[in-house]
Parts: sequence; C-alpha cells; structure tokens
Amino acid sequence: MDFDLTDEQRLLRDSVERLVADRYGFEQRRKYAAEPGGWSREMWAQYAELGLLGLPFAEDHGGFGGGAAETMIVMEAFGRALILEPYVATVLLGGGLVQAAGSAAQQAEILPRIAGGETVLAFAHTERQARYDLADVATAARQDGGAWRITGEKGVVLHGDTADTLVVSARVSGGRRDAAGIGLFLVPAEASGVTRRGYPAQDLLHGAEISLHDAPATPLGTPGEGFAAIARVVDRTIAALCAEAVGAMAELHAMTVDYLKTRKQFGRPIGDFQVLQHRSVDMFTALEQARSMAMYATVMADSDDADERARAVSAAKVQIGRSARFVGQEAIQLHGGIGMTMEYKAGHLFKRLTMIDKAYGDADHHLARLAAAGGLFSEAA
Amino acid sequence: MDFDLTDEQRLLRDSVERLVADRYGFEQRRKYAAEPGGWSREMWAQYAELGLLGLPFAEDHGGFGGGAAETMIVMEAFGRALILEPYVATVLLGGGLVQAAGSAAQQAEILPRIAGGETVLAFAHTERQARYDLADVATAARQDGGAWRITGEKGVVLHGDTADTLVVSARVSGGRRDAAGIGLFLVPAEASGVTRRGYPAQDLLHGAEISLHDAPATPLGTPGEGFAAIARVVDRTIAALCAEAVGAMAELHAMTVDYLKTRKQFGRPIGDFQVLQHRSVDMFTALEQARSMAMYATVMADSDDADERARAVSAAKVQIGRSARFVGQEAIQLHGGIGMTMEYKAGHLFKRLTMIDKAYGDADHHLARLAAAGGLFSEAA
Amino acid sequence: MDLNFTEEELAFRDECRRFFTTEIPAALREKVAQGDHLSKDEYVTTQRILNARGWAVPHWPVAWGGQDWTPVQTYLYQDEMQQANVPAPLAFNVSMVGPVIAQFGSEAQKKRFLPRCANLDDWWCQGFSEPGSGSDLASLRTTAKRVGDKYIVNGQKTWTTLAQHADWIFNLVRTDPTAKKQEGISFLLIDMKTPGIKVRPIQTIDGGHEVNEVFFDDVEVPAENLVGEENKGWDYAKFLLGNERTGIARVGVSKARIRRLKQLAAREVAGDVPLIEDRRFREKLAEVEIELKALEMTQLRVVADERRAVKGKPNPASSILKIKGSEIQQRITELTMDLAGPYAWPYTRDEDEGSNEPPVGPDFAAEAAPMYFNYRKVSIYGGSNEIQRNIIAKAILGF
Amino acid sequence: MDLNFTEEELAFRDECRRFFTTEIPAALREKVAQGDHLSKDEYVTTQRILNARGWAVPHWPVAWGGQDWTPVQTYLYQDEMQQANVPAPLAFNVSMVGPVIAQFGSEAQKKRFLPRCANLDDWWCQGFSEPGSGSDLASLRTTAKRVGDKYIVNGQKTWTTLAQHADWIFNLVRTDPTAKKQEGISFLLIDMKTPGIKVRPIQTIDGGHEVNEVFFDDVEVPAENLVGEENKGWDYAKFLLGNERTGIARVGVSKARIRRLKQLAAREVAGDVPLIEDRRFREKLAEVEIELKALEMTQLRVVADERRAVKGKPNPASSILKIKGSEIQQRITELTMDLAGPYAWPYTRDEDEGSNEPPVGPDFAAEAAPMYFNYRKVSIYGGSNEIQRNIIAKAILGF
Repeated sequence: MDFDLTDEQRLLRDSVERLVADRYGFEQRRKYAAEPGGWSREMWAQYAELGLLGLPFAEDHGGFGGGAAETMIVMEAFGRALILEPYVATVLLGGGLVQAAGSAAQQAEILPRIAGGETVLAFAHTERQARYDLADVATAARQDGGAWRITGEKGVVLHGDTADTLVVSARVSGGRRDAAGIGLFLVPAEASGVTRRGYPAQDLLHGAEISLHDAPATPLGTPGEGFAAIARVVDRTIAALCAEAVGAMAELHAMTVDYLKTRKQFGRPIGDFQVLQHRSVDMFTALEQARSMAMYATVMADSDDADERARAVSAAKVQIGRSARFVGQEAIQLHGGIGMTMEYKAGHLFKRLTMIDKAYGDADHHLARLAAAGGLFSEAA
Repeated sequence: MDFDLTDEQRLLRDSVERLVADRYGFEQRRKYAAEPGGWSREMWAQYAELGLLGLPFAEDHGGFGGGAAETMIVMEAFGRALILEPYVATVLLGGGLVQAAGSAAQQAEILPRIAGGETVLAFAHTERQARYDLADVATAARQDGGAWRITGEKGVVLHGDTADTLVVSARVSGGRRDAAGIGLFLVPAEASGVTRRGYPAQDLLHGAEISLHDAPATPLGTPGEGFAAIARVVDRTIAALCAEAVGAMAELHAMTVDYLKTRKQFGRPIGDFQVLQHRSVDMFTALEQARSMAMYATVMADSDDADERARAVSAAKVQIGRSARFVGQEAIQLHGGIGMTMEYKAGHLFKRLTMIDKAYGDADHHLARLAAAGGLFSEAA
Repeated sequence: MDLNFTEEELAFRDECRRFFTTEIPAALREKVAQGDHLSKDEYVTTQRILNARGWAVPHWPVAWGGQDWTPVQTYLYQDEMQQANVPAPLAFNVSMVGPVIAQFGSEAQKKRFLPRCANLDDWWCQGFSEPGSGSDLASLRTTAKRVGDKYIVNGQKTWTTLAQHADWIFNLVRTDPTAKKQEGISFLLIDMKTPGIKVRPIQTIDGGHEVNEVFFDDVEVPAENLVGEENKGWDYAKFLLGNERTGIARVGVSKARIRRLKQLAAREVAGDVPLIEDRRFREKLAEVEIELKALEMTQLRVVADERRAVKGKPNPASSILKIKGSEIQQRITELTMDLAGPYAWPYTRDEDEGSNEPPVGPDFAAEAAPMYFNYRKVSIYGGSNEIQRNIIAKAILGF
Repeated sequence: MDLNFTEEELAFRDECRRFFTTEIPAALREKVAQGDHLSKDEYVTTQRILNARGWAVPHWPVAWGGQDWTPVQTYLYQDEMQQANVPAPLAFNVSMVGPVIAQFGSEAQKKRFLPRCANLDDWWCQGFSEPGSGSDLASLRTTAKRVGDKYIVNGQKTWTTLAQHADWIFNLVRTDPTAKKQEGISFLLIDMKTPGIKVRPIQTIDGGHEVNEVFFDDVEVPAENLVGEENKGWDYAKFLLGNERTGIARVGVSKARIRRLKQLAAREVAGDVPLIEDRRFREKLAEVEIELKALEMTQLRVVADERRAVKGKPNPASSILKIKGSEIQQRITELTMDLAGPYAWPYTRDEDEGSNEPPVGPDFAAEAAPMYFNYRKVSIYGGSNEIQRNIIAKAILGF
C-alpha cells in the first residue's frame, strides 16, 4: 500500500497544476465561458499538447497509458479550477466507450484523433423517463438494408452542442428497461435526422437535447451488447467526477478558511469565533472523508468485477454527494452575501458541486443501489 | 385560539408541580425505585387524593372529566420528575380501554376503583413478532362453554409485573395481522394459566413477559371489535408520552444550561465557549419544536377522525423521537463524564427519553406510517 | 388552552382566503408558485389591490391605514396570503420605512410619504449594509455632512434589494464622524433621482438580479428628509429591525411550496413509478412536513404571546422562527431540485418571458436549481442564523 | 500511488488473521462480539497468549519486546485483531505507562516493570483525571510531598477505568504547589496495595462498573517510583497522550459490529419480513458502511503518512479519526438498539453469567440499550470531540 505518487504522476500533477494556475484564473475562465459552446479551443489544444487528451489511451493510440489514478490527478486539478472544456464528454465518456466497446479499427481511427484534440465527442444516453437508470433506453436502432438508423430522444447530453461525433445508445432488442439489447452507435452530429438544442447549464458547462429521427449510425462494437461497456465507463466517469468534486471542495474549503481569517467584523477576524472554527473543521472532515472515498473509487474503478466496482463507486458517489452538499452550503453560509455573487469563485464551486451530484445518479440513487446490492461489508472478513 | 391555561388547568399544573417538587426529588425517586415493582404506593395514594388517577374519567366514575390537555399538563410534570408509578399503564392504557371499549357496567365498576387508587392495570398487547404493528395479534381467545379462555405470549407489558388486572388483546377471528377480529379481555393477573416474568427496564420502570395458557377472560366490550379502541387509546397514550418527553427534555436542557454556566474549566465557565452556547441553542430549538408537536398531538388526540388523528400523532412521535435523541445525546456530551453516572439525574432523563422512542413505535416507524398516509399537508389549503 | 381558532377567527380566515384567491390575478400567483421573478408592475398591481381593500398596511397606526387587528388576525392574514401565493406588500415600504416614519417622522413627512408608501406609489429600498459591515451594521462609513439646509452624502451601500426599481432609499448615514459606532448615525430619506446616485447590479449565483450596490457621490439631500433627531438613527434602525418577526418564518409560503412539490412528485416518474411513491422521497417529504407543522405551532405560540408583549420589543423566540423557517424553506428548494434530477442541470431560465420554446425537461425544472441557489440567502440576510443563535443564547438562555 | 497491499503485507495480514482466529479462545471473542463485559481473567488470558507470540507490545522498543513493524503492519495487526473481536492488550499497560517507562524510566524501572507490564502480570490504571479537571487536565490538585526517600500523596482521582482490577496506578501529582499549571507536576508509579488508597466504584448509566474514584490519604510512595525528573511529569503525560492515535478510530471493531448487525437484521423480523429487507433500515446501514469505508481509507492515509512523521509528535489528522471513529461506533450502537425495537426496553443484563433463564426477546437485545448508553463515552473520553475540533482548527487550519 502506497499513497505516494510515482515520479511520473508527480510530473503530471505539477504540469496540470501549473497549466491551470497560469491559464485558468477565475477571470480567464469567464472569457472562456463566453466562447462558442462555453469553452476554450486554445486550452483544448494545450491539453492535447500536454498529453491529457490521450491520458487513458494506449500508447499505440497516441495515449499515455494512464489508469484511474492519473485521471484522478487531472480531474482534481480541473475541479479546483472549474475547467469548462469537454474533457469528461470527449476523453472519459466518448473515448472510454470507444476503448471499451469499439473494434480495433475504430479505436485506431478515433482515439488518436481524441488525443490530438481533433475531435470532440459526446455521449447521448440519458432519456427523460430514465432518470438515473442506465438501462432505461427507449431510443431504437433498426437496420435498413445494411445501414443502421436511430430514432429517439436523448437529453442532458454533456457538451452535446459542440461535439462533432455522438456516441448514442439505442435499443436493438428487449424491453425498455432491459440491460440486454442496448447497442452503442457512432452518429455524426451534423448527420441528417439529428436535431440539437444546445444550452448552457447551471455550472456553465454546456449540454444539449438531441432528437434523432432515422439518423444514420455506425455500430460501436457488437450491436445490442453495449451495456457492460456503458456501466464500466460510467462507473469510471463517476470516479473521475468524485475526484473533480474533491478538487472543488478543497478549493472551496481553502477559500472559506482564508475568508474567515481575513474578513473582519466587530473589530476582529470572524475566524476568531469558535463556532465558525468548528464549522470549518466539520467541513474539513467532510472533505477528507470525500477525498478518501474518491481514492477508493479510483482504485476500484479499474476492477473487472462489475458488482464490486459498482458498490465502491456508488458508495463514493453517496459520500461525495453528502460531503459536497454540506461543504457547499456551509461555505456559502460562512461567506455570507459575497458567496452568493457571480463575481466570486466560491458560488461557482458550490454550483458545480451541486451539479456533480446530479450527474449519473445522485446520493439517494446510489445509496439505494448500494443498499440493494448488500452494502460494503457484506462478506465475512 | 388560546394557548393560555384555564384557571382549573393552572390549578392542576400548580398542584402536580408542587407535589413532585416536594415528594419526587432525585434521591426520593431512588427510594421509590427500590420498592416492590419499582414504584411508591404512597405516591400512588397521593395521586389518587389529588384526583390524578381519575383525571380523564367522567365525574360519574369518580373522575375529573379532563381531556387530553389535562393529561398533557400532568405528563409534562411527571416527565420532569421521572415518575415511576404505573400511571400510563393504569390510567391511560387500562382505564382508557375500559372507557373506550367497556360496557357501562364495566366502566362503572372499574373506573372508580382506578380513580381511587385501588387497582393497577396493565395492557398486555405487544407480541414479539409484531414489533410496532398494533394489528399483529397471534394470541387467541376461544369460547369454552360460556367462558372465554386466552392462550398466547405477550411481551414488554408496562407494569405487567404489579398489575392486578390485565387488559389482554386476543384474536377472536381473522388472520394474524388483520385489524378485524381482535378482542379485548380482562384477565385477573393471578388467574390460573397466567405466568408472569417481571423485570426492571432501562428507565427503571417495570415490565413483564406474560404467558397465557387457557387463562380465564372476560370480554371488554364486544369480542372481536377491539381494534378501534386500541388504536384510539394508543394514539392518546402516544400524545401523553410526547408530553412526558417534553417535560424530560425541558429538565435535561435546563440542567445542561445550568451546568455550562457553573462548570469551570481553563479558569472560566465552559458556557463562555460560543460553540457550547450554540449547541445548547440548537437543543433549545429542538425542545421547542417538540413542545409544539406535543401540543398538536394533544389537540388532535381527542379527534374522532381516526386517520387525521393517526397522522398527527405519528408526526408528533417522529418529532419527539428526533428531538429527544438529539437533546439527550447533546446533553450527555456537554455534561461530559458526570452525565454518564447513575448518581446524576441527567443520565436518567436521557435513558427515559431513549425508551419513550421505543414505546408504541419509534420515529422511523411513525415516519413510514405518516408518509404512507400521505403526509400532513395533503389536502388543498 | 384551546388550540382551535374561534368562529370569528375562522370567518376572518375565510374572508382572507376568498379575497386573496379571487381578487389577486391567478396568473400572477401562479408565477409566485413557480418561483418566477415578478416584474415591478406585478408588485405594484398586487399592492394596490390590497391597499384598496385596506389590507396593505394592517399593522400601521389606524390613522394611517392600519387595521387594529389581533395578533391572530395578523397571523391569519399573512398565512393565507402566503398560502395563496400572493406576493406580500413590499417589506421595505410597509414593514420598514413606513412604521419608522409613522413612529418617528414629522407630521409633514407622514403626510408626504405614508399614503404613497402604502400604495406603492413610491418604491423604497434600504440603505443599511455596506461593503465590510455585514452583521456589524454599526460599523457603517457612509457620511452625511450638514451644509446649510442640506446634507451632502458620500459613500456606498450594498446588498440593496431591488434598488433598480426604487424611487426612494432610506439610508443610515454617519453624521458625527467623531462619535463611536452606534452613536453619530442618522436616518435619512433620499430621492433616488438625485444627481450623484449610481446603482450597480450584483448578479447572484442563481443568475438573477435582486441586489445592487448603490454609490453616493456628493449627493445633496434636503435637511427636511432627516427622520427624527440627528445622530439618533441607530434607535430607529433597531426599532425597524425589531418589527414584524413572526412573518419571517414564512410558514404559509412553505405550506404552498410543499403542496406544489407533492403535485409535481405525483407527476414526475422514474421508470414508470411516480416519485411520490418512492419510499425515500416520500419520507423525506414527510420529514419536512413535520418540521413545518412544528414550526407552525411554534409560530402560533409566539403569536399568542404577542398579546402580552411590549410593543417594539421583539420576542427572542422569533429567532427560532427565523432559524427553522429558513432551514425549512431551503430544504424544500433542495427537495424540488432533487425531484428535477438530471434536469436540474440545464440553465434555461427564461428571463424575458417572450420565448415560446417548450421547456427542457419537466416544466418546473428550470427554476429548481436557481431557487435552491437563491434560497441560500434566507439563512444569511435579516440577521444570519449565527446571529439568531447568539440572540437566543443571550436573551433566552441567559449566557 | 497504489492503494493495494503488497504481497508481503497480505501475507502478514493472513498470519495475523490466522493467529487471532485460532489461538484466542472463540468463546471469549464471542463475548466481545456481543458487547459483554470481560472478566479480569479473560483480559489476562488473551494478553498472555499475545505476549507469548511476541505480539502484546509490538510498538515498544525491540529491546523490550517490540517488533519494529512498518506502520502498515501495525495497522494490519490492529485491524485484524479488532475484526476478530480479540480484546486489545490493556491500553494502560501497553500504550500508556509502558512506553513512558521505556522512554523516560530508569534502567531499574524498565527491568522491574516492563516485562510484567507486557505480560499483564501487573494491571495498571491511569491516575490523570480529577473531579473538576475534565479537559483541563493541568488543573490537577493531587499533591505529592517529598519527605526523605518517600512521597506522601494526598488527593483524589476520578474516571479511573478498571481500577478495581489494578495492581498499580500511574499518577500525575503536583510536587511543586507554587508552580503554575503545567509546571510542578510529576509522574509517579504507585502500588495499589499501599495503605491509604481507597477505590470507590462509579456506576454508569448502562448499569456497568468500568470507572472508579480513587482516593489517596497520606499514601507513602518510595521516591524510586518517580519516573524521570521531578516536575517534568507534564512532558511525559503529553508524550503518553500523543502515542497510538490511529487505533483510536477502531475501524476493525466497527467492521465486526456492522457484520454482526447485518446478521442480526437478517434474523429479526417485523411481521414476517426480516428487517434487513426493510428499505429504510438497509439504507441506514449502508450509510454507516460508507462512513466507515471512508474512515478506513482516511486511516490508511494517516498510516501512510506515519513513515514521514516525527516520532512522538501526533498527526493532527488523527483527530479526524477520533471524531469520525467515535461517531460511527455510536451510530452502530444506535442502529443495534433500533433493531431491538420494543425489546431494547427490558433491563435483563446478566452480570453474573450464572443464570440459565432464556433471554427476554431477541438474544442480542439485553445488551443493545446498555451499549448505546455506554458508548456515549467514546466522544467524551480521550480528549472530547470538542477538544479534537480545537486541535484541528489550530494545528491544521491555522486558526
């Protein structure tokens, strides 16, 4: 057991931290948010140059061969800086699905282009009635001659507005909530039959509602056997979101402690009040517990035991959701009015943390999933 | 709307408070606890003299004609003093059931004897498998010639060890968890076929496990139609227990605040620490919210609308359970070691509060009951 | 002890309910129910309907339009107004500056300001908070220097709610720079159209624009706009802040919101099951309902005590109302956001009403997260919950 | 970064597990699992088995029986011991007085006391707390006056755990009455059989007898029983209190308790449904499991940091372990009591084991409430959770 970073990991961390420190200040971020789709092409090129866009891919595919730990390092730094670029959508979700489900040829074609920053992907999966149920897919894929066509409605597609390629889940067979029979398909975003309604989200990331009407599609892997890949990639993505949340919480906690030490009222720093000290201690405890669970999810995210992996990831998502809500609410409360203004970073961290809870299942959803699976300490010691 | 006490109610409150202040100090209570069955016959006689034992009964039956509000006043004072006598078992449960289900003749015979302090009753109802489900009754009553005989196992019977008369619920017809078909019966505690195993409880009240084997029984009201009376009387008893809990919480909170003001550490009263002040404020808020709900349950306890009554009582029991747990735990924590000793009243208040949660359904049970019934604000305004 | 309302009280309640639900436009009340922001016109419309009925300023002196109601009547009026989603008369007018002018103002000020104040002919805003003052209000630095028959005001106010609509501002200013803290402060009424006043919007994290900074640069204010005596402004501010503490719990608002949340949860499905049938969600709802019912009873107890209360001296128990009331309001916004699920994420709030695009996701979802973000304020403003705990510790528990 | 244990670490863990589950009597471990109190003999038996294996005092200097393990090995040893429900070696001996004697004692003291300490031939208790001292330990008043080659000790200690079993007590005493607070305190070893010592039991609300008052009335103590220098006792006490902070989380104990609770919940029914299938109960359990897993990871992080830590200087992060560890332990007792339901109420704890009456209600129920009551102590003793928060605020957050 070793919590130390390897030399390579330390290098990775240092370079990502330096990049966001230099190029992703709060004011700079405001400018990036105003660009089309709400993110910076220039930063995207920077990530490519640093190798971040190919981080989890094999070296053959222009990647870095990194695992969940490397992703954690990057996502934590991204969380502190509130990065807006489509990293999760393209690298973790899109790239992850190509890795997990695509043919060798598809991988060889697409992954290098992701790593090079030449393509932006989005995962069009969630449907309105599904809420957080990954297997609830009504969108249908049918074969028309040799070609596949997809019809259905996808929602809250992360960066679905600026992606050039959509990875779309669609049902090839089975009932609406069956895990079996779900296929993954590649659909060019500009293809006929694809209608996108893009929007900014609460956290300034972007999303889209996407209608598909007989849209032409290429199967990613074997049609109808996509669910295992979806489950695996979503679990990994959740672990990455946990790391992002830890970064955001750490930044928010540090800002709060700093504010308490510098903000004066009644002639002294408000941090002199024991009540506020203890409350920031409770925030710290919540943060450290969250950090521990993000590490746990990271270790387990690469597990091939789908049940064990899912339980660990659910547990982490619950902890992150609870800690983030607590840390976020307390941070705003301890800041007072200033924490509620758009001009100050704390409120933005709070909003992103709030929205991470809503991504791929909130704390209640994952608590139910974990409890139904028998909890964490089920086996004999 | 008027929260003021009537002159009569004020008189009642003053006399009960005076009685317990004079006769029910913590040291006196210790002596009473050492008497047979863990309670004082002398105090019992005092209650009778003051009219407390007939409080809810009609004047014709030697009573006072009091309602739920009068019971609340008495129970709150009893809660502060941690009264040990079988008031709930005899007056509220036993007497309440005779009132609610008994024939005119039975009422005329039994109620005056309760009011006079001549008899002690207990309600033998709970069965092990039933947990908190009032309708889960396996104990069976059958007619043998003209006489009724009861066979079954009853548990956690409050004051079942010293009662002379048991009110026993037993099934006349229907399935084990049907509300229909449950009858109420009077069984002399010393009758053949009755075996009692008495014990003290965590809160120094007493209880018994009772086995009935063809025990001779007299129907209280119409056999098989007892459930409505049970539900009504248990709801009223819960409202009374809520008031008792408010008394105990108020006493515990006052002791804690007093301790914080007098206990010195690091050269000053520990109550100077803002953290401890705020925590005692949160206890106070929990107490006052509990007091409000005890009043609400009191008002609703006399309602003939069984559904409305049950929802109000469940809501109050949840609030009391949550407040009592919070106030109790915080009181012990803020007291430190002294709060954990048998020689100090705080720990006893904490224990009684803990056990009130376990009587007739804990907070989780009543939350589920309330939620299943549609909550409190279901109708249009 | 009788916790039921009297026949007269019930009749009054019904009268309130009837009036609010028939006389105030339904579309406007529906906007309130949904958590939409109201336009200035909508506030004005509502308050004038209430004022025409004599119900805009019931707690004012009868001579100036008050109603001489019992505390229970005032409670019922507020509760019914809130439950019917009627926007309350503008607090800055009716609960803040109005009572101060009525109590401490000159006859000329009363005549000039009070009727317009009640009818929302003048929209008032509050110039108390300053950058750096926070809960330590008395540390304010905005100055007013007496020159002839004028005051020259310089400084900055902040968190000024709806200053963008305001015709007038009531301002705490430092008139004696040598005096310490609470002393040397005066209460000044300032026309927002006076040259030298600049209003700068503060955008909040929900995307809304409720609060502002207000800058005063050599603003000339006629001396006749001083309320009461010079350097006694702190007393008037305390009087103002001590008024009207029971409405603060906003029990009626929360009741309306819970009922709406239940309707939404009956509609919104996960898989094929309405969320209202999800046990955990239902129990979370029931938990808030219990807290709210308890708070309603606590509020009624405070109302009942008001008969015995000293006028203008706030009941410290009202701090409980503030703490629990804000927690419950926040919790309801949280549950609403949880109900919206993944659709809490898109930011599709429609500020200019003109759009006819269908909503993204469920129709309530667009407001769910913004309202959650916005409602963090209710435990901060009006004396933060930490300040309320200090009040209870000192005034009730005797620390 | 590799959060998996190495092959060597796993082998060591298995060795621990095998030893604890085969060499320590199962009946004794079952008593621990049930929360029963152990007899003095049972503690002694266990510790001697461990000591025979060289595992009673692994963290002591190797010369006195220590093992020179890595922090990870120490962690695994503790965790496996706790999970196997093995009672830990008596903390007063192995974690408190032993390390102090080994570090600061004379050679004669080491030879005389350490082997007997490790083997539990002498049972030690701790004479630190006094009535009125609480968290302000340095305010102690028990005096030791040097007369010739003896100290005459007068005063009173309290909360003295298991003093009823003790052969020796290590006592903080005031040797310089003129010095201020922390100064003038000495660390004295006292034979409990010395005339003038009286032990009075304190009964706690769970009905148990774990703690005592200890009175000293002109107790004569040989001067050779002074540890280190006179008036330097506070340093030794700080050293003692700073030792052994990771075991404080008691993660292994909580793991064992959660597994047992799940087994019980699978047996206990409401109606005809096992409580483990009640969604609310199951989710409450899962919530504690998550907290516990997080704490386990936090503990491993602290363990990993220990390699870099300065010896004897406690990691302030261990305060998190104390706070969360105690909260989790308490929460598990709460859930166990909730599981017992109405049968948490009877007090039928069997102190003298002799009885053959069947249990009242479920067999675990008799201990459920007493354990809940008893475990309130874990957030009070060893530096209350309030003190731990002060430590974090100061040492980590820099307030």
